[in-house]
Amino acid sequence: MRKTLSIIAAALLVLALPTLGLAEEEAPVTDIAFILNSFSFLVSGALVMWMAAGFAMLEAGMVRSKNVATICLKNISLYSIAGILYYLIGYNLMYSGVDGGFLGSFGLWAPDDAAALAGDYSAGYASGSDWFFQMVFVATAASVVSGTVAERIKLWPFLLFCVVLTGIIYPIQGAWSWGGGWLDEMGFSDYAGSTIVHSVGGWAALTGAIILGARKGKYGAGGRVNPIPGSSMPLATLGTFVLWLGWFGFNGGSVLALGSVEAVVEMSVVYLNTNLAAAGGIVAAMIALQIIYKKVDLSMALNGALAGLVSITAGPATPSPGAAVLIGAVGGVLVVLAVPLFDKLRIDDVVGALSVHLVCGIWGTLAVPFTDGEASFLTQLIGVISVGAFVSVLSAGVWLAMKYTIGIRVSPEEEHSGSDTAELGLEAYPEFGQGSQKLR
Amino acid sequence: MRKTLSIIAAALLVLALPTLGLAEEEAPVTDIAFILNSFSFLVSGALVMWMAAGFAMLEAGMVRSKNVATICLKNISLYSIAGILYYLIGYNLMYSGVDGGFLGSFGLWAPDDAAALAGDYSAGYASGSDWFFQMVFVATAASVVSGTVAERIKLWPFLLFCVVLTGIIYPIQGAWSWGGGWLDEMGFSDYAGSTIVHSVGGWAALTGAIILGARKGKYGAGGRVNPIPGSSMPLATLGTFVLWLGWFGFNGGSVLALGSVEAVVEMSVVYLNTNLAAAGGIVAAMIALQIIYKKVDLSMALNGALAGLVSITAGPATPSPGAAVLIGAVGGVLVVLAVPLFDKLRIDDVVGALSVHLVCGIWGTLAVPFTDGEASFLTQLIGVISVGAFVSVLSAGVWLAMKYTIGIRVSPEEEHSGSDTAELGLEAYPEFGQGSQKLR
Amino acid sequence: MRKTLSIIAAALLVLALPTLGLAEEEAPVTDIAFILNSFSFLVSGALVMWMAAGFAMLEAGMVRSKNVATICLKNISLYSIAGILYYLIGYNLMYSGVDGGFLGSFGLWAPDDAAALAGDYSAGYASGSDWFFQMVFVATAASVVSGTVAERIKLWPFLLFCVVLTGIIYPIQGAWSWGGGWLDEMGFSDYAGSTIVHSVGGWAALTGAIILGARKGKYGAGGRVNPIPGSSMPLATLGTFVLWLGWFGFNGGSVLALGSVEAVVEMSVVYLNTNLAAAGGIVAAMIALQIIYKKVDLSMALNGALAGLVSITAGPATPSPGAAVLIGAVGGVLVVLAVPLFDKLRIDDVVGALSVHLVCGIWGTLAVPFTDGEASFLTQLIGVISVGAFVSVLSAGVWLAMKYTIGIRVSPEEEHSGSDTAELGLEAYPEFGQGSQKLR
Amino acid sequence: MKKVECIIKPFKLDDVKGALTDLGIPGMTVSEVRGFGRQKGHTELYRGAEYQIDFIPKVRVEVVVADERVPDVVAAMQREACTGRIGDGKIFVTPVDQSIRIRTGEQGPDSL
Amino acid sequence: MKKVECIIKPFKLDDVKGALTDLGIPGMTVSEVRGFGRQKGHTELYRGAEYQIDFIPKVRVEVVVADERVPDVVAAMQREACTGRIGDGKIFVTPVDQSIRIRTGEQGPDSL
Amino acid sequence: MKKVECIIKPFKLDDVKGALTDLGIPGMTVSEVRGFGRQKGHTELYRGAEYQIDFIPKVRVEVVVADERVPDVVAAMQREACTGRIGDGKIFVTPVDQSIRIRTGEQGPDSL
Ligand SMILES: Nc1ncnc2c1ncn2[C@@H]1O[C@H](COP(=O)(O)OP(=O)(O)O)[C@@H](O)[C@H]1O
Ligand SMILES: Nc1ncnc2c1ncn2[C@@H]1O[C@H](COP(=O)(O)OP(=O)(O)O)[C@@H](O)[C@H]1O
Ligand SMILES: Nc1ncnc2c1ncn2[C@@H]1O[C@H](COP(=O)(O)OP(=O)(O)O)[C@@H](O)[C@H]1O
Repeated sequence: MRKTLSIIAAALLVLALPTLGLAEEEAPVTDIAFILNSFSFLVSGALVMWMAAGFAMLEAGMVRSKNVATICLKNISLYSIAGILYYLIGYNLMYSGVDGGFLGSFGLWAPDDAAALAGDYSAGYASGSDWFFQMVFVATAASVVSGTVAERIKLWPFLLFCVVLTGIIYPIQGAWSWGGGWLDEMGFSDYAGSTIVHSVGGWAALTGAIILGARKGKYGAGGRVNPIPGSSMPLATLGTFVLWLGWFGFNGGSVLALGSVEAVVEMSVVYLNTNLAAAGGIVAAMIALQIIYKKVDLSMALNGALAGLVSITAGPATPSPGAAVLIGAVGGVLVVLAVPLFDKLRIDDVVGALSVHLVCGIWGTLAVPFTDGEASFLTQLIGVISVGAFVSVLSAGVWLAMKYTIGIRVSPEEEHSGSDTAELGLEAYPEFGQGSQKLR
Repeated sequence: MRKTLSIIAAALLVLALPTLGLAEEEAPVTDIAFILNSFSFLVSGALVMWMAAGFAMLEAGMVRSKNVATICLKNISLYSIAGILYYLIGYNLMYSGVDGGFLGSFGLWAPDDAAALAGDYSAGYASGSDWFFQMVFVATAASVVSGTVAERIKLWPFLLFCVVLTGIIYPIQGAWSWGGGWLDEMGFSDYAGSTIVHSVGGWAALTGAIILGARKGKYGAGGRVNPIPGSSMPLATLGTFVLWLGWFGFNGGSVLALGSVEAVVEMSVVYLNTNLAAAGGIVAAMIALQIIYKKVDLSMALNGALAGLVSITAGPATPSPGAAVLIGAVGGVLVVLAVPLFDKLRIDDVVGALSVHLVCGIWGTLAVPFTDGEASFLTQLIGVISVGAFVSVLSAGVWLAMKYTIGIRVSPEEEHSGSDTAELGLEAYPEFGQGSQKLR
Repeated sequence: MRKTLSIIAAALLVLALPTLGLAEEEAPVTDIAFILNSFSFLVSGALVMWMAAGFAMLEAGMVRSKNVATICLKNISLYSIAGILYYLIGYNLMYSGVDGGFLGSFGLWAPDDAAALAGDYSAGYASGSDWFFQMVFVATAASVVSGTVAERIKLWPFLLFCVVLTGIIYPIQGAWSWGGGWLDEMGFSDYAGSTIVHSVGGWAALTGAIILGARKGKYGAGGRVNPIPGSSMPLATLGTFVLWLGWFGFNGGSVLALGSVEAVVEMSVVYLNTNLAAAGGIVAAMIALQIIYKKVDLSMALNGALAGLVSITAGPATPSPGAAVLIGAVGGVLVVLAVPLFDKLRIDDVVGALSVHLVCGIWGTLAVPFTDGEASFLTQLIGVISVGAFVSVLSAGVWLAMKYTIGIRVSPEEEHSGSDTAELGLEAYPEFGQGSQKLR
Repeated sequence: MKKVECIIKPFKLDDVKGALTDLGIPGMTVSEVRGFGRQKGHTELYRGAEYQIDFIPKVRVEVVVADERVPDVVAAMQREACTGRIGDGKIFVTPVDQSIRIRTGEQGPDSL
Repeated sequence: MKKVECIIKPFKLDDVKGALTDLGIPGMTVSEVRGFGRQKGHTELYRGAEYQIDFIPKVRVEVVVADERVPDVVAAMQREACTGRIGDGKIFVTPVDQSIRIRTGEQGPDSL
Repeated sequence: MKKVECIIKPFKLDDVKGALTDLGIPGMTVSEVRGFGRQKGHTELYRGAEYQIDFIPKVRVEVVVADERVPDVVAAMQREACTGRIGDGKIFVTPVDQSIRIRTGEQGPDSL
């Protein structure tokens, strides 16, 4: 359980100071630990916030130029919406009074540090720093969705879905595990959210992609798959690098403490394992691509790096460096196999988010018991399935409700001319390609 | 007053440790506080430095492709110039011996940490860390100018203006408040610089835009406004994300301390309010755009996020989360209204910097008393007006002096063919659009 | 010697706490120092990792659009390979049991923090944090190579070279100085790696460029140099900004400690000198360009900033701010002169990496004695030459071995059509320029 | 010989290309153009100002063929490019005096 | 029918378009081209080497019109595109045998 | 007058331009086109699916010249653009009724 964990960490810190005698009574040490724990949340949270930019660039590079401005707007606005919703209902729904149950309470969140300011540092960190760190995770789940359903979904219905996802769906399933609910009590282990964040985004995206249908022209008669290349590979690469950097905050910050030697040792291991898993993911993907296709498709190799990152996220603290490389490498290969598979199923996933976040999210969660003796394969499976079922059913409900009321898909004409002129009234690259300003 | 504030914070830290008895005599805590305060300046300063990249990308995305390389060069060189000038004269002019007056002293700055190295940590932080953090703020003010006057100003005169702005104009008005001058004594409150940084850039930009005139073709007969779309919306989006991230350092570092529980609690509040104000800014701007134009112009929505950030900057520590959303949201709507207004006045602002930094800088400063009981509306107004008058008069003087000597505007032919080939001798995108390498 | 240095720093911390009496026995302070030292490695390491993205963007902007995807893939995969190889052999080869000699031992690296977890913090930092910080430096050296040999080298042979460079060549020469080998014993001084990282990359790149030959069409009859402009100046600018930001981690983290007032004072000086040297580099380069060419070539000005950064890297802690500006400025001018010189020698360096990393790496190393009384010019020269000779000979051996077996250069036809379609099977910008999707 | 050239909606390119290859036309040249005509462009919005884009992206397909093939080619182009909606485009037939294949120097219809 | 085609400076496009629509010409086709002629290109600088850009961006405007309209169209183009400076461009008139509107199948001048 | 137009491989542009200027041809117009012909495009790969790129980048060079210069121009184009490999391209000669220099109003061959 997320919150408890850091309190334990703070307690460990105290225990780790034998020369101080009655450690529990010593203010100064806990004082520093409180500062360091909070600062770790802020710095890590800022890195995770940066992942929103990574998703934006990755997706902007993987859609066609006529939809680039729209995907940029979706990404920056979904991050904003996630923050507001998590303040309005999400945080308390996830963390306030779950007590082994299924959800917390409703109500606005507000920072409360009276105890700490009065000299009682037992909370372990500033409440605002914790909120900030938790909030950026919500946005990540929503970012996953935007990539999959790009190039054909209407702007406002998409944002409405994000409201429900970040305000209701994510917090409730989060309450089960990180909030101290029933899954946590069962011993489900998901360090930084392979299931709780990435698969959640994946399931929501999967139902969306199915209900929305494929982009026009993506699938031809007789099982033909027509590739629709993305408009800018350097932007996609930049996005991947941004995500990789942000992931140090995502996994490293999930130590939930910095105020003890134990915490910083663990954080160091998490950083290096995160890095090695990503490295394993991209190298394995490249080798697989070379063998299968005789060419090394960059767009898929980038997915390989992200696959490694998602795969290690459920348990970055326990593997040895070598095991981290392997866990990531399996993820990298899975992505190379999963992308054409989804195409065979005619599920149109513009950026490969299903293969990366859903498939590898599941793999990463199930791989935890290999290196963590306390995790059980069965419990992990129960976690994966219950979260998957819950998110899929609710998401499908929301998508369908919108489909038959306000509509979720742009008209065929708008799809052909691109969402940018249709919904935003501008072009991403007016002077290039088909841009209207070329002749000025 | 900026410097004093952190000394107070260091003092607070000491007071906050009751169990230690004669707190003022305890070296170890102050030792750690010194380290943490300095480290906060360095990390926050690095984030603010990153904002220079954000301005570069935002502006590169908002100008036409024929001026993209020039705007990149301006942004990276103005950041460099700001650093050198702040070392040569700016820092001491702003902080050394202001004593309630109008300016400090002239002279090179040099780091001096002899006291701290000798065991006296009362300075609160390493002098170099403070200089670094203050320096990056200067550059921000200059970045604001470059966006407004883009696409028509000559390179070297622009850089000359930056020399005066960062070496003289900014430091003098900064001395009034953060340097402990007369405005500070009156109780003027501007936490991280809505007025002191953003409006200062805004006033300098406004006078520049007026004296320089609009880009050719921007305004037609009969009040017609001809839009000149920017060349790359994903770059503009990236720039906005970079600025958003950097703003955590901008506002969060302005706590000016990390070495106490009070400081880290305040920093947590500042981070989350900064984030929520930006979120409020973009969401409000999007809704306003949808209502007014029936389409959600991305370039303006991005301005909305920045508007929220500028608006909260004057007082990010006092609002509740909900108030932060509202303060940002008002900024977001202001921008949507201000951009066409400036166009009606035929003041040609290429990236919307006046609406974002000047208008919302004023709004943010005046909004402080709503959530901060110690601030007075009248004092805030006096600060806004006096800084505005000072900066406008000096800036106009510099612009006019250059206009009638070396000239500030490129020739009409150069403006038509673009500054990139005229002043830099290269093209930003030689293989795309009108690029000369397309036929190779 | 790198590792020792930080142990000294930790010791200094203890000495700096006179009021605590028997400082060496006090657990709490060392505890905090251990945490802070490790955290500095992690945060700084993350910033250096980010430099990999900077190289990727810089190089993507400086190659032609037909090779952009390939250069992106090379950059992200070489970073990954560097991490895996440094784990497999590099780290121990560089740091384990060098003892004044020429190389360490072979064997997998594994984190080991048993002592610290048992309460003995004398290691000074978590082993994983140190590994992480060292690892990102290896990748930097390899990134230098990719830029020089771009647009004509085959993908897999290039990556094979990176394996040898990051697994063998870099660690062995690194052992000589940072690993505590013979160069360190002589008193060779290279704070963050002007020679050990940047020149190493430079020598490897130089031999590669010579053995590989120039790009087709780069040099004409009669000494004619045909410029081959890069495809995107804003990407090159972004890359430069990213590198600049990352360099704070590169140099600042090389203090190797944060747990003492001395360390944070030094780190502050390093940050500001790093910034001022970069500023000096770009401003000097711009002035030189204006004088020589009457135009300010952005691509070269960007190199000027990087030149300043490389120049200060060998000794960022000792210069005064003014000296830092000058050291950087000399670097900036050197680059402006060196780029056409390499062209005259018909050594085709696509991004100017030789001028930046090799020339300024040498300059920076030799400049250390100007501000650091403990460094000797002769020893610095011996270091530069011995490292240069070692790396050049080994690199040339590897390049030649590959050239006469698997081949290192793409076929002329592939070079004409671009590596992207030839080796990756995709285009970086399918909808722009010559992109195949323009007519869709 | 004649050059038959059509200005069509971009998404019709594949169909026209397919029909021409079905006719056995071995080569053609395609270029991007902007059209102005009865079909009106769209309105764009940027920074609070709306404006009209007059020029619409079109594709030009050019084939040089022997005189006797002209009717077939024209018919195929018209059939494939037609959506019945405004802006479908035009077909123009113009005379060609001579044609040479660069590689071989062949002339006339043989060179096509 | 004739095709009247002009190669002009890009910033003259709006004027030429305006004059043609004023003449009642309902459609035209525009494309980006590069011109080489008396007007010389500019010098660029990259990484210490200067080089000459020979080709200058131009715009080509093509209108197919009935024979009797040719003089008006040519006159309008020349008037509007002329700046009196080198590089103003050319107007070429070429024969068109046939013209078809794809949407309706109309032929000849009616199809324009 | 005639228009001589060639569709060539892009990297031959410099040679053709050089040969034409050597012939004293003072101007020409160049544009990017896509060719479809005997030369087959390449295969691309994206996200696990391979596909064929049919259209190959080509450059079109157009010169309008007096009738008597046509053979020289055609010969120069063919000589310079020829690599002997498939896809070298075509030269087409078409009639031009009239030519006007916009700047001066000169007509006919003088205007070229
Ligand atoms: N007179 C003309 N000369 C050259 N091109 C023309 C002419 N008229 C139309 N076109 C081209 O044909 C395209 C379609 O014409 P338009 O009037 O929009 O619709 P329609 O083909 O249905 O009549 C235009 O976009 C333009 O490119
Ligand atoms: N013989 C020609 N054939 C085709 N296009 C030509 C010819 N001569 C000139 N042009 C085109 O006309 C443009 C203008 O010609 P130029 O010689 O520069 O100036 P001017 O029009 O004043 O004589 C050129 O850039 C080129 O596109
Ligand atoms: N009938 C045609 N009409 C117009 N353009 C053609 C025709 N045939 C070929 N082309 C152009 O000439 C180019 C070269 O033709 P291709 O058949 O590939 O080789 P070759 O020139 O060696 O016969 C094509 O890419 C196309 O642009």
